[in-house]
Amino acid sequence: MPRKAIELPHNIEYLSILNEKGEADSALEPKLEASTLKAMYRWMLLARRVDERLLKLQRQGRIGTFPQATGHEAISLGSILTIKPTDWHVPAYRETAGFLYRGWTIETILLYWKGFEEGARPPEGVNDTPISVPVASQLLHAAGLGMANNIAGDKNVVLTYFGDGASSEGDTHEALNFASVFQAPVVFVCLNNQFAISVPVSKQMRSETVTQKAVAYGMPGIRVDGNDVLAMYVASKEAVERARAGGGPTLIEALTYRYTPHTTADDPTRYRKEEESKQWADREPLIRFAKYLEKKKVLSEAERNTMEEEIETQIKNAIQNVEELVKHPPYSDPLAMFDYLYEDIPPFLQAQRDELAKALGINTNENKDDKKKDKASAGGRN
Amino acid sequence: MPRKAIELPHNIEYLSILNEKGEADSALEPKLEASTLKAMYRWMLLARRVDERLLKLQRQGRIGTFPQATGHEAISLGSILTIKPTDWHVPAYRETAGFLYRGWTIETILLYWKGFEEGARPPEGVNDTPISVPVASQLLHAAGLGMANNIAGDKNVVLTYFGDGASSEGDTHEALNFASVFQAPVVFVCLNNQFAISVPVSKQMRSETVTQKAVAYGMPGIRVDGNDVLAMYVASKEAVERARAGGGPTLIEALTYRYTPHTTADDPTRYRKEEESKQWADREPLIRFAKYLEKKKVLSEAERNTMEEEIETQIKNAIQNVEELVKHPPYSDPLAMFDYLYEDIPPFLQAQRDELAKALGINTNENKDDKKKDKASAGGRN
Amino acid sequence: MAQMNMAESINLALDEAMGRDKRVIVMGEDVGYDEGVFRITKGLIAKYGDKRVIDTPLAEAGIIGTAIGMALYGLRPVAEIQFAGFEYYAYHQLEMHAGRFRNRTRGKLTVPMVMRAPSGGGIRAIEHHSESREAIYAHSPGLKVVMPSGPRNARALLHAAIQDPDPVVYYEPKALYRLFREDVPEQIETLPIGRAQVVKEGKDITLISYGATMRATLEAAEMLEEEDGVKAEVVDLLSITPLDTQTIIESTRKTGRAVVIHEGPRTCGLGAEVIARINEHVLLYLEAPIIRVTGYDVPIPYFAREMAYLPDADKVLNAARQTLSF
Amino acid sequence: MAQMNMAESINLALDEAMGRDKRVIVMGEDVGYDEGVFRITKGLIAKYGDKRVIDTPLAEAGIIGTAIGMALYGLRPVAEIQFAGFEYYAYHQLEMHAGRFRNRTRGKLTVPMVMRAPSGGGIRAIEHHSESREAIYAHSPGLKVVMPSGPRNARALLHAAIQDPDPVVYYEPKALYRLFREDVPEQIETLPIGRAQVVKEGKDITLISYGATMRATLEAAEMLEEEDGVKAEVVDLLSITPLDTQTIIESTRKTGRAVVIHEGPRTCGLGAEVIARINEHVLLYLEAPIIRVTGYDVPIPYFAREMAYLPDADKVLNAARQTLSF
Ligand SMILES: Cc1ncc(C[n+]2csc(CCOP(=O)(O)OP(=O)(O)O)c2C)c(N)n1
Ligand SMILES: Cc1ncc(C[n+]2csc(CCOP(=O)(O)OP(=O)(O)O)c2C)c(N)n1
Ligand SMILES: [Mg+2]
Ligand SMILES: [Mg+2]
Repeated sequence: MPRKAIELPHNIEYLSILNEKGEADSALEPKLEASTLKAMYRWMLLARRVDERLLKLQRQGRIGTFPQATGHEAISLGSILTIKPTDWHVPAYRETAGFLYRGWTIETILLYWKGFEEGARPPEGVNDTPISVPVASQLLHAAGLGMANNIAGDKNVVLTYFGDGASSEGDTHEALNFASVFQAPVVFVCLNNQFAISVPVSKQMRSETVTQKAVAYGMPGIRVDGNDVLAMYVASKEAVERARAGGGPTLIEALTYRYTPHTTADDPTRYRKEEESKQWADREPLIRFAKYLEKKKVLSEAERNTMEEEIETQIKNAIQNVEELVKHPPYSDPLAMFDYLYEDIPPFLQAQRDELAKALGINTNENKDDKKKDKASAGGRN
Repeated sequence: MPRKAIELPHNIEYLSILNEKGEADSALEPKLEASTLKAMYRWMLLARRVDERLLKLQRQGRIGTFPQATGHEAISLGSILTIKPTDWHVPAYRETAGFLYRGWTIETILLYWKGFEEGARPPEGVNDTPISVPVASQLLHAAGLGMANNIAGDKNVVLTYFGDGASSEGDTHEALNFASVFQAPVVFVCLNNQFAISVPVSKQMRSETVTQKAVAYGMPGIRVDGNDVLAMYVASKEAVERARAGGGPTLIEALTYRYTPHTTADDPTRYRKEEESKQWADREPLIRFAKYLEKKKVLSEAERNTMEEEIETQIKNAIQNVEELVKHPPYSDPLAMFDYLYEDIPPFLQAQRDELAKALGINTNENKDDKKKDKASAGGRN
Repeated sequence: MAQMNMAESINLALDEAMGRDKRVIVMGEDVGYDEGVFRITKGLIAKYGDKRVIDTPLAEAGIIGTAIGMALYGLRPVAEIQFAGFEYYAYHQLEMHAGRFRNRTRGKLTVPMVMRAPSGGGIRAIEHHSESREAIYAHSPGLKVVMPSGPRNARALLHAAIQDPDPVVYYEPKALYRLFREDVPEQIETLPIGRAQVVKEGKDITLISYGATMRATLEAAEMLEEEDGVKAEVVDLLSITPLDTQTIIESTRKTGRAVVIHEGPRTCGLGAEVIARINEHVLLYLEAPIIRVTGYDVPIPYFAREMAYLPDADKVLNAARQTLSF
Repeated sequence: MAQMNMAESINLALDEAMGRDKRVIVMGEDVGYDEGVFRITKGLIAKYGDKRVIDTPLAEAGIIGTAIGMALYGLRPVAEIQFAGFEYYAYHQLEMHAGRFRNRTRGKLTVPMVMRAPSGGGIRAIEHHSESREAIYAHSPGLKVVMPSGPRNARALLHAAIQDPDPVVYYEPKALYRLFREDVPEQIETLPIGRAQVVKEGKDITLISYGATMRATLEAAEMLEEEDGVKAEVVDLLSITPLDTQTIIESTRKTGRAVVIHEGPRTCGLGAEVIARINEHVLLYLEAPIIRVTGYDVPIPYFAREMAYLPDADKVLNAARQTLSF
């Protein structure tokens, strides 16, 4: 056979379940309890409202620049539902729904955007890593966590996220390759929101889909309607189950649109057309899911309104709490910058700490107690 | 269409022309002049004999450790034939045949393995980069050269090489992606010799072929019998012509076997079976091509013997030349380490140069002249 | 002569360089239609088109590696890394190739490229957006490294960097982008790479800094003069590699006292090198230990605590007083 | 008590650590069936299997990045980078994550991993196989950095590194792998990270070094004693981060003179930091400028010229004499 086409034994699919009218494909529709469906809506709504509130706070100068997550709720929530607390959640930075679901408080999220490392401390009881700023870098941690699971003979799964832009980084390639070579139980979710800041996906790559990159790693790939929480749930569940059963990694491409600017510092009118955004407006995940729930008589408008009120109060209280909290140590203490670099502070660093304390006129004996207290309370992995 | 397989519009092929008995598939056989065929054999033979001689020199301690190229001649020569001197040749380190073809003298090659930067200075008249030691890193230069060609509106092509192991590096991914996004005229040749030092390709990747990685970049990919110089020539020619015509990059996977240890420092019996190597012995590129040429009456055994003698003399003379050469400046001058870092030596570096000169008891005024002379003769890109 | 801020003057230099020399190419993440996240590449794509102003995929090694290829080809790429903190993704290309091709090929192949990157803190950014690690490049043979401290020298240094036949890391202290304006002359200026400037003459103590911390340094010098009657000489290094040993030692010889100020971590930072060179050349003239006012050896904190991390005029002032009263 | 060379003692430490602690994992290119290109992982895969001795794909960022993930999971990965010169491919993972997770998560998530890499020149290797850039890690907050100088301390430091709760860069001066043997005790030893050793006492001058250049340094000290009757005190730093300021300044205070010796490039290298700390603490005790005997600020030359680049006993001796006669 001197010249012939090579057959690629691949498993590359597309999945959508819920259309824009809120109609589900009954053959594919997952069987979920009414209470679960209701809770799903609530988590997504909470994430949405937190995002909107963060925007206001940012405009008021009460938090720093942040990347909005509006429109990405279904991707994060649909997938996070399929893992256990002991599984690992390795997010990028638009997984607000997932963070909330995993127990990150609104207070913690606020602390992060107010510029405190304390906002990057994962809650107890779950295996989460915090927001990862350098795009793609977290994917290797996910691969390593999955490899460690196999070495330890455990049955945990790792769920990780990255953007269409992040797919261009070498780390993404290395992570997908390591995970596939070692059959690590990792589900890689690519949030393809079609933009990396200003760069459209068509300039980010020449392949028609992110999904087909799975072929390069001999792993299954599936492209999912990322605005469809049911499809996200089903695709993730399959991938998570396969991973847990020793079937190795999966690449999920969740197709959506970045409805907002990249961050609060971005002005998308510079590089994309308003019309395009409008096309996507009807497809956004919450409206569609609300329609579905209404049709199914799981959640009425009145119930939604009650939810809205509860959430409003919840967010308001969190803001109040945090704005009080940061007036006190350790938040108000700049010397805290020295206290968690190494398990024990080495002499040269203690000297720098003392130097800064002196410059700021702080009595360091007080502070040391705070640190000890805080350390003792650290649970989880440490 | 809620759930369906995604069709991948890809162009992934396999090609072989010359079988182990030296029989060519007449439909695919390239029409080459007898003189060209003869020359091809000679270049490959020269590369082989240089490689064997280097091994002896290494064993005698007359050069340092080096990676053998035996068995990789067809890949390098079959592809290098398809580009012009003004095109760019961006090699890895097993392209001895290509180096020789492009005008790198045996002397220069010897200088390299004797530990002189002078051995990495490309010859005049061709656009070559030297051996690239950090695997995969050269692929980005190739992509950049191709991008530059497009920016300048030129019609040059870039031919570059990497190993199956190198395919795991992030740089490989980034280079393939940049080249495809910008439709850079780059032909990427992966020497899949099935080993990266001790690691077999099955542990390097989970994909069945390197070729299918082309799908991830929306570029054509072709798997070629890397021991078949005619197939390498045909596949490369197609890719080079497509690139020159504006059709963008191609990934060629050249399948061969690493017949030798990784380098002279390696002991492959630690990690692979002798039987395996034996299976591949019959497939090696020179014997097969010799049979073909004999059948075609292009090259007789007698002519081959004459070639052998000429080559032997050629190599012997080169060794003599170099061993004399290195006794004199600039080779014998350690201060040369300072002379090419920047176009002009800055004061702090001149001070370090003087410091070393003093330590070695060298009169620096003499040396300066040498440098100037050498610089004036630098042509090419500089 | 026009008043402009540093963001504008860097933009001007890019525009001028592209206008003069067709080989100059601007590339990086979002440098095209978005005109750069700090608008440093404003107007360039409209003027020079998307062949010469290139929005790249999101891959730093890709950016630097292909820029090296372009430079080998004969272009003069000016590659932007969106934030200096992400350059580590590409460090292997800078170290292994940009800084070595000329040396490796004995002058045959050269890499006349510029890597621009906004560096430093003070803009309330999130993690990895405030790093200042010029010392890493200073420890990497074959690179040149420069760092402007104001609109005028920013433009002049960028022209010098682009014209330089060797690879130059051009670090932009982003806190200064829009902090102040100054006169920038009509005509293109260049500043010689490798030369520091004495920006204020004095006789009692030498304050040595560069980049963003020049502001705090100059402020401290004024306070010293007003409050203590001390005349501080202020040196703006401008070039990190080559470092202008001569200017440093001449000033220190004269004053006998020095403080070195920079944002990057202290250990193995530029301050150490400055002290080492002073020690080597004019030790006997020193009347007091040289104090380093620098970032501490921790990652620059998230922004709630970053101001405490950064050198400021008070810290410089205190260090100077400590030196003076030694 | 057994006589062994450094390659053997590092191998022994790995074996011991894996034997004691199931969480210890060895990973890297060719560390498994090939037992490492320098045979440092000899026998490990046979003893501990390919789940704990992992041949990875050829990707340094992949190695370090997945090692970070493993450490987060609770394992204690010891990741080998085949040659220190290739670590730049992974530097972003070390800087952005290994050194930051504890700090970032306020102590919740930690990265107890070791990166081993053979460093330095002198073995007639090709380009990129002889680098010594420990200063880069010293300038990267959150990492610890150690460098043995002989079989015994190599084993003890490796145990300390593996047991350390934070990420440690363990640089192996490969020229020493098989250079000499010494007694290594039966029982497992650890050396405290952050402490230097005075390996020879003296009163006239302090010679400060670490890693491969300790040999030249000790040789020079002997020559000084024999030929000049000078008693040099020799400090082996062992830890690069944290650097043992105390030992450095105590010795220099006593002798008043010092030479710092290392292989890496001079500018912003460890020598600069040592000098800066001496300046800060004991300037007034100095009787002569401290001389740096280091690699020059060029890439370490291809091997035909590398011996001229490397510090040797003669260079140290000359520097010491210059210092003594200042
Ligand atoms: C390594 C790295 N380079 C650059 C940046 C700056 N940056 C932040 S987000 C972003 C775009 C990311 O695009 P994508 O991966 O598609 O994710 P999205 O923001 O669209 O969710 C860039 C360039 C970064 N954070 N990390
Ligand atoms: C970045 C980098 N890491 C490690 C090495 C050490 N090394 C040299 S060759 C090699 C294996 C390369 O395998 P492959 O790419 O298949 O090429 P081959 O040698 O088989 O031709 C390794 C690990 C290197 N040169 N560069
Ligand atoms: Mg995106
Ligand atoms: Mg190979």
